[in-house]
This record gives sequence, structure tokens and C-alpha cells, in this order.
Amino acid sequence: MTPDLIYGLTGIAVFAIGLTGALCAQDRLRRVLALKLCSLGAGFLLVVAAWREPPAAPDPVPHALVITGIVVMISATAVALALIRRLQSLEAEDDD
Amino acid sequence: MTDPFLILDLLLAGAVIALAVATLTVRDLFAAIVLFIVLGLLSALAWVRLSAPDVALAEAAIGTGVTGALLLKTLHHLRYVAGTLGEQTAHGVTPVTPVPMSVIWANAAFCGLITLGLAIAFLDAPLGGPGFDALVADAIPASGVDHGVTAVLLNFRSYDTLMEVVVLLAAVIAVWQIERGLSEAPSPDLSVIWQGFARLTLPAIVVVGTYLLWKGSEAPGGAFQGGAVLAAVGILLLLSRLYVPRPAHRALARWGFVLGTGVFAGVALLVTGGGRVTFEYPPEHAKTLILLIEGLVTVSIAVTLAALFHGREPVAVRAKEARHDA
Amino acid sequence: MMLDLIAASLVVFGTVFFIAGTVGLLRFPDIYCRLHALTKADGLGLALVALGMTLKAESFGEVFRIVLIWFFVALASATCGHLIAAYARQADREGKA
Amino acid sequence: MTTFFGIIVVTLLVSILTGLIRVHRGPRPADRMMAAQLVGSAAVAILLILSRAMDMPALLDVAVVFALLAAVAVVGFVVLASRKVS
Amino acid sequence: MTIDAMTLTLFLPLFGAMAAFVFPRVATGIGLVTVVATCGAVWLLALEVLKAGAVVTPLGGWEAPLGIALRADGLSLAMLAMTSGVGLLVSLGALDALRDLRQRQYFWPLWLLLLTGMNGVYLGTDIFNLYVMIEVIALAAVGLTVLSGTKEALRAGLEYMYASILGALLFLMGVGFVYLHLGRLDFAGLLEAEPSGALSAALALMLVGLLLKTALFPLHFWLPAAHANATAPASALLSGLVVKAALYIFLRLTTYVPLPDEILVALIGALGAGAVLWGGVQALRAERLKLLVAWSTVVQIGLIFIAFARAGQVGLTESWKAAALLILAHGVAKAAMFLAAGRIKDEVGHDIIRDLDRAEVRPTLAQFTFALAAISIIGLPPSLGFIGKWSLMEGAMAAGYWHWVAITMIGTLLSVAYFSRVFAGFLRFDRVRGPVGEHQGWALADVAPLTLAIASISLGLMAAPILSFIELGYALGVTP
Repeated sequence: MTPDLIYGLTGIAVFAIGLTGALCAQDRLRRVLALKLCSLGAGFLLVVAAWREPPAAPDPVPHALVITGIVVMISATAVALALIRRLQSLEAEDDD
Repeated sequence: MTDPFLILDLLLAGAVIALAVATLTVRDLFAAIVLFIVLGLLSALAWVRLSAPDVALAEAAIGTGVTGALLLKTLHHLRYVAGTLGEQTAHGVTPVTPVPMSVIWANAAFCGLITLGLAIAFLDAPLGGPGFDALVADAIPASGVDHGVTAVLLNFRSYDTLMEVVVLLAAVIAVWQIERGLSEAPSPDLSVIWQGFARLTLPAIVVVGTYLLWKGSEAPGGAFQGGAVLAAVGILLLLSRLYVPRPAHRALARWGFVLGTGVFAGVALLVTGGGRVTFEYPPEHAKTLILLIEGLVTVSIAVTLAALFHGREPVAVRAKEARHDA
Repeated sequence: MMLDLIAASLVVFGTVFFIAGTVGLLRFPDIYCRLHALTKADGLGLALVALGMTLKAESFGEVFRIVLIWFFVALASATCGHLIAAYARQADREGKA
Repeated sequence: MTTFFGIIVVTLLVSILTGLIRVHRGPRPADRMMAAQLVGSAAVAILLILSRAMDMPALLDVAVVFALLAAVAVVGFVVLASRKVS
Repeated sequence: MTIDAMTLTLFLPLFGAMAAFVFPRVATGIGLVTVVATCGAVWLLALEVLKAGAVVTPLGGWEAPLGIALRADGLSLAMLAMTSGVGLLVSLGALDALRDLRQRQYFWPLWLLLLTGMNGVYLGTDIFNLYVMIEVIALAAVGLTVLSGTKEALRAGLEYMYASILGALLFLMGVGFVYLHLGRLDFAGLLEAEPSGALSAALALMLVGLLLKTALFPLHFWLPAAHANATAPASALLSGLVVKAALYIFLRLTTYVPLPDEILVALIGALGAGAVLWGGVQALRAERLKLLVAWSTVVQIGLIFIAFARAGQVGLTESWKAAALLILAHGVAKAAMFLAAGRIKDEVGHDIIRDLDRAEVRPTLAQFTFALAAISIIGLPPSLGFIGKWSLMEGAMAAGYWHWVAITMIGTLLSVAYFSRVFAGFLRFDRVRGPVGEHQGWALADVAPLTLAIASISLGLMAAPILSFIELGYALGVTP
């Protein structure tokens, strides 16, 4: 049992939970959360792939990829959330 | 006796999975967001255990900090608009038709199958297997920086990083396009204590952000983490309404958004010539150029993330349009 | 060796405070009591752990950063305790009104 | 010493996980937020100890960021939650 | 400072986008100049490829796998040329179609960022870089989808956003598995790789993600609403160009890493057949013109996937040319069709098919354009669509796969049926009409779609040179 094994399986589980949520969730905000879980799972997988048995240093390339992925994901989240807010405002206007 | 760190890893892994399930199943949305933030913190801890402090920093600052603030703000907006902003609020915010349990179970079974397949493929793969380790070790002396992740982000794969900043730019343009108007919400009533807090912390946060940026060339840190920490200052200013965006500030903000991308792309083009291709920094100036790019990209990231949090182009709109935008 | 022992006991005491805070958070009946438990755990627990770790630090830079961390957490926890209490009281009043 | 640190860290983590029950149960938003704050502080403590146990001084920077963000999150919560409903 | 054509193709639209965003008052001018300049850069690059076969630039001087290389060959150039050519004409069409100042301000930066992303995809050779590029495309495309700001557009845009993010994340997970197994991320590494379980999982994740992004049945759920509710130039870009980026990556990946099993190839073909039938039926039932055109995109994508599967042969070595031709044909014709549909809606005031013949205004030229584009989409000679469909069926017949021939024929008949609903609205003269409106006749706005429609037909006459061009540089051959 090494950390990479434990966390690798964790990452896959988190990805799958996020996938289930993205397919099943109805609430708009909850779907965004589910997608964030997917991206977290992918991050786990890449970090695990970079891990080397200490004292060897890990491979920096996947770390850089995960950082890129995190930044890309917050951009996408921000756009999705802006859409949700605007949509809610428009729908509320209709109800009046 | 078993290694306590093994127990730590197992506990963390179990907690991460349990939190992921709880985030999607807990009925109250606010609780879901808080659980998600905690999940982000625990993932950062897990990544620390996997010797990835850079990623842990980025996840804590961007994936958890700024994202958490964004989610909380959106939830607040939705409940405000729906008129259910109270202590015991509605659980969801969008009108939904309930999904039959059978569909949920079918989906879950389907995803379970996928998990199984992925887990088998994962166990099948050579762990600690091939990678870029040797290539990076060979190339680092010529990269201009001493820290692997920074060398990858700003030299070996700087094209990816440029495009990543472009994604941020696209996001802020799209968000400005979607939402507009001035914030109509009243100033929050924050007491003297908060002002003392702000006076002490805001400069300290700026210092920490700059320190992270500067440190990136030899140790974990860098433009994205530093930028996110600086963005926290912007978020605090926006929240406490110490700074209120006005239509007149738009031009400056636009320059702020494109500054990093522009300089990054500009330098990439300017270094060409004399047998060098795009992005090929001359070795003797590599460190200077990388620091220049990082510094300006940090500024852009901070401004952009704060603008994404604010989430609207500050223009004066007609009263009817503005009513529900608050 | 002596230093190690002192550091270890400080860390243990800090951990005890964290556990106490958690128990308080779970068992205390209302929000103000829980807040009380929380701020104690935060402030003292982290202070003790940080103090223990400064004894084990290897360079001045590390000591400085640990002190900075403690300062931040203490400041933030005090401010947030105040803000949360004010928020809860305001919400209570509105609830009664 | 490393084993000792390991046991301490596990204890702190268990305390965090117990505290999460309060996040899940609520009932008020402020309760959840307080519990989250406790998680943040305990995570900072864990990082302080891990930085020695794993011999990675860089973790102190991660701890600084954790400490900052806990503050930002709570301030954000209070500000957003206390804006009046009109 | 000496900049090669390949870098220019990427950086010109990027700088244009930034300039158009910073100077919103002159965004239109900046945008037009940039698109024209990008066309020029693509032309220069095409000359280089004609001379050298394939052009490779290792960015930063770091060779792959550590660095990222850009590579242009015949196929990527064909895609680049289609993108910038169609993009130029849609930009001209946008001059008239976007009347709202705010829409104009935001259309240009978003469209130029979209162009950057698509050019990056066609030049990319690194799968993680492709992930970042499809995210650039996704965000810009969502921004364009909701440009009109209506509730329907926002709802469709949100669905599109969810589908896009999920598709991209599946792709990212696949990238993770590729790294786990191979330790590298460039195409050359994929080509050399030994097949294994982890690699198959990686490929499956990436391909499903791409199918979601390219909207193959049954993952097409987001497409019709998103494409039907956007403003006309945005619809033309989304339907004509954006879905092609994911298709292109699909084509590359399946060539470098052959699908491990014939059954999977057949499955993709079956999904394509499903798209042709289901999309055709939905197009028959559509009430609005733009919705019908959007459903026809679903049909056409299904057809392209049948072309992938047509040879029924693992590795798809034979079928990619038909697929490439269909991609090019659809890109040009669909852009023309959406622009024309937008013109019709603009002049008539609505786009309800049933009431088209009752309109008081007769946008004759737009209707003519629509009909011309329909010729290519249905696949009548001598259009490019016909050549694509013909080479698809020819190969299928030669290999004895009669079921694909039958599906293609049924799809063609269905498309004749649903387009005749529209033509009936255009051509019926028996009802009493009001006086002819003012917009009728030769308006500048009709020039762009008409040019595109004419191109979609006349390109069919140039099929032979196009075919030999896309083979340049071993586009999908042994040495990437």
C-alpha cells in the first residue's frame, strides 16, 4: 500500500462520483459542483502519476499540467456561474 | 506496528471520497458548498502527502479559495433573487422536476462500471513509471530558473501556459458579456474591528502574494498562486465595498486583463530571430524574461480573478434591467 | 533531547485543545457557546503547536513564517469570531422581530 | 520523532473529520461556517507538523495560504449573508 | 524578429482579440483586419506546406516530448483554410447581422479568441495542449451562443457549457491515463505505443469526451437549442466550424491509436446511423427554420461518423478522406445556410416554417442562397457534399458494407424531405401576398452567404486537387 495507489483509486472514485452527479443532478449549482469534483479527480490522477518513491523527486510536468487544469477549471466555473446568475435574474423578472 | 502515515493516507482518502458523496447528497446547498471547500482543503493536504506542494498551493488558493468565494456569492445571488434569503432557506435554488430514483440508480450503476474499468486500467498501469524526470533534469540548467514546475510552466511548456492565460481572458470577456450593471446592494455594515483587520491584513496579503511570486523561480510558488493570493485582496475589497467598480474604470480593467497575455505573447514573438523560434528565450536573458512575464501575468491573474468574482461589466443600465442584477 | 521533549509536549497540548474544540463544537447547545469553544481551540491549540514547531525549526526563515502563520490565524479567528457573533445576533433579532 | 508526528497528525485529522459532522448537520449557516473555520485551523496545524515530518519547508507557504483563505472565506460568508433582503 | 507563418496563424487572431477587447469602439475594424491577415498567414503557410510537405516548429526550441511542437500538414491546412475562409465571410455577414452596439463589441474579441483556439487545435501535436485549446474554444463559443442575451439562448448556452466542460474533463482524465502509461503526451508517443489496458481506457475517455463535444447521437442533446438560439453569425460559426475542431481531434487520435476492436468501429458507425435517422426525423418535425438547420447539423455529424466507420476496417486508414471531405463541405455549406436563415428571419421577422409563404417580404436572394447551400448538404452533384457522400458510398460498396449505403441513402432522402418543407414555403405563389418590402434585392448582407453557398458547390469541381492536397505531408500516415 503506497500513497500513489491509495490516492489514485481515490481520484478515480471522486471522478466517478462527479460524473454521476453531473448526469443526475438537477439543480444548476449542484451540477457545477459535480463538474468540479470531476476535475478534482483528474487532478488526483495526474499528481499520482507524477509521484515517485521518496527520496526521488516527483516529475514536475504533471504538476504543471494540474496547475493549468485548476486555472482552466475556475475560468469555466466562473462563466457557468455567471450564466446561472443571469438566467435566474431573467426568470425572476418573468415571474413578476 | 503500522506506519501512522499509512493510516493518515487511508483516512484522508476515505474523507475525500465521503466528502465528495456528501457534497452531492446533502440537501442544503450552502452546506454543499462548505463541504466542497473543505474537500478542496483536504485534497490539498493529500497532494502535500504526494510531494506536490505547488499543486497544493494552487488548489488551496484558486481551486478552493477563489472558487469557494465565487460559489458562495452565486448562491447568495440566487437566493436573493428568489427572495428566500433567510436562515432556513430552500434547499435548491433552481426549479427542478424530480428525477426518478431508477434513473439515478441506472446512472450510478453505469458510472460504477466506468469506475471499475478505470480502476482496473489504473492498477494495470506501471506506477511510478515513465515520465519526463530525466528530460527535465537535463534541461533545467538551460531554462533560467531552478524550480522544476516553474521551468515547465514558463519555459518548456510556456505555450500551454500562454493559452491558459488566454482561457482566463476568454472567461472574463464572456462573463462581462453575460452580466452587466452596477451592484445595487447596500454597503455591508462592518464594524471597527473589521477595519482594523483590513488595515493589518490587506497589506500583509499583498506581501505574501508578492513573496510567492518571487519565490517561484527556486521553490514552490509562482505566478498563479501569487496571483490568486493577490486576487483575495481584490475580493476582500469588493466584499467590504472599500472599492466599488465604476463604468469609468472599465478601460483600465480591460488593460489589466490583457496585460499578462499581451506581454507573454509579445515576448514570445520578440525573442525570435537569429535561429531562435517562438518562445525560445536567449539563455542569458531567460531568467529576466521569465520574471518579467511572471510578474505581469500575476497582475493580470489577480485582476481577472477579482473581476470574475465581481462578475459583471460595470455599466450604467436602465433601472428595469438593473433591478434584479443586484 | 530536552528541547525535543518540550516541543513534543507543546504539540500534544495543542492537539488536546483542538480535540476539546471539536467536542465543544459538537456538544454545546447554541451558537455562542460553540463559538466560544471554537475560538479557544483555534487560538490556543494553534499557538501551542506553532510554538512547539518553532523549537524544532532549522532556520530563522522558518521561525519567521511560523510566527506569521500564527499571527494570521489568531487575527482572522478573532475577527471572524466577532463577525460571526454579530451576524448570529442580528439574525436572531430579525427572527424575533 | 517522525512516528510521534504521524500519530499527532492522525489525531488532528480525526478531530477535523469529527468536526465535519457539524458542517453536515448545521443547523444554521453560521454553525457550518464555524466548523469550516476549525477545519482550516487544524489543517494549518497539520501542515506545520508535516513540514517538519516530511522535511519540506515549502509546506509553510501552503500553510500561510491556508490561513489567509480561511479568513477570506469567513469574511465573505459574513458579508454576503448579512446583506439585507429587500 | 522573424516570425514564421505558422506562429502568425496562431498569434494574429490572439493579438486581434486583445486589441478588439481593449478598444471596443473600433472592434469591428480591428476584427476585419485581423481575419484578413490571418487568411494571409494561412496562405503563406499553405505555400510552405506545398513546398515541404509538412512543417514542424518546436516551440521554445524544446523538442517534443518535453516541449510542444506545432505541425502543419495537408489536412491541418485544409481545416485552417476552411476556418479562416468561412470565418472571413461570416465576419462580413456579421457586419450587417449585428445591429446592437453591445453585441458588436463582444462578438469580435470572442470570435477572434475562438479562431485562435481552432487554429491551435489544427496545429497542435500535444494532447494536453489540445485540452487547453478545446477549453479556449468552449468558453469563446459559449460566449457567442449567449450573445443575443435572450432567456432561451442563456438556457441553451448553459446546457452547452455543462456538456463542454464534461467533455473536456473526460478528455483530461484520458490525458492523465496516457501520461500514466506512456510518460509522454505528444502524438509521436501515441503512435509508437504498444496497445494496453490503460491506453484503451485513456482512448475511450478521450473519445467519449470528444463525441460529447462534437454532439454525436445520443450525446447531441445540447446542440439544437444552442445553435438555433444564437444570433445568425454565431450560429454559422458554431455549426460550421466549432464542432469540427473536436471532430478533427477524433480523426487524428483514432488514426494514431487504432481502435482496438472492429466492434467499436461498428458501434461508432451505428451511433452515426442513429444520428442520421433521429436527426432527420427531428428536422422533419422542427417548427422553426433555424432549429431545422441545427438538426441537420446533427444528421451531418452522424454521416461523418459513418464515413469513419465505413471501411469497417480497424485503423480507419482508408476512410478518413471521405470524412475530411464531408467535414469541409459541411463547414462551408452550413455556415452559408445559417447566415441565409438569419437573413430570412431578419427580413421576414420570424422563422416559423409554416408561415414563411405568408410573409409580406420576400428575401429572394437569401432564399436562393439557402437553396444552394441545401444542394451541398443534401449531396447533389456537383457540390463538395456530393463528392464526400459519393466517396463514402463508393468505398462502402466496394467493401460490401451495404447497410452503410442504405443508411446514407435514407439520410439523403430524409434531408430532401425536410428541406422541401422549407422550399415549399419559399416557392408557393398561390396565396395572396402583401406588397414587396424594402429589404428585398441586393443587400450587402446577402453577399457573404451567397459567396459561401457558391463556394460549397464549386469546390466540388475542385475535389481532385483538394484530395491530393490533404494527403500532403503524410497527413495521417506513418510519420507524424
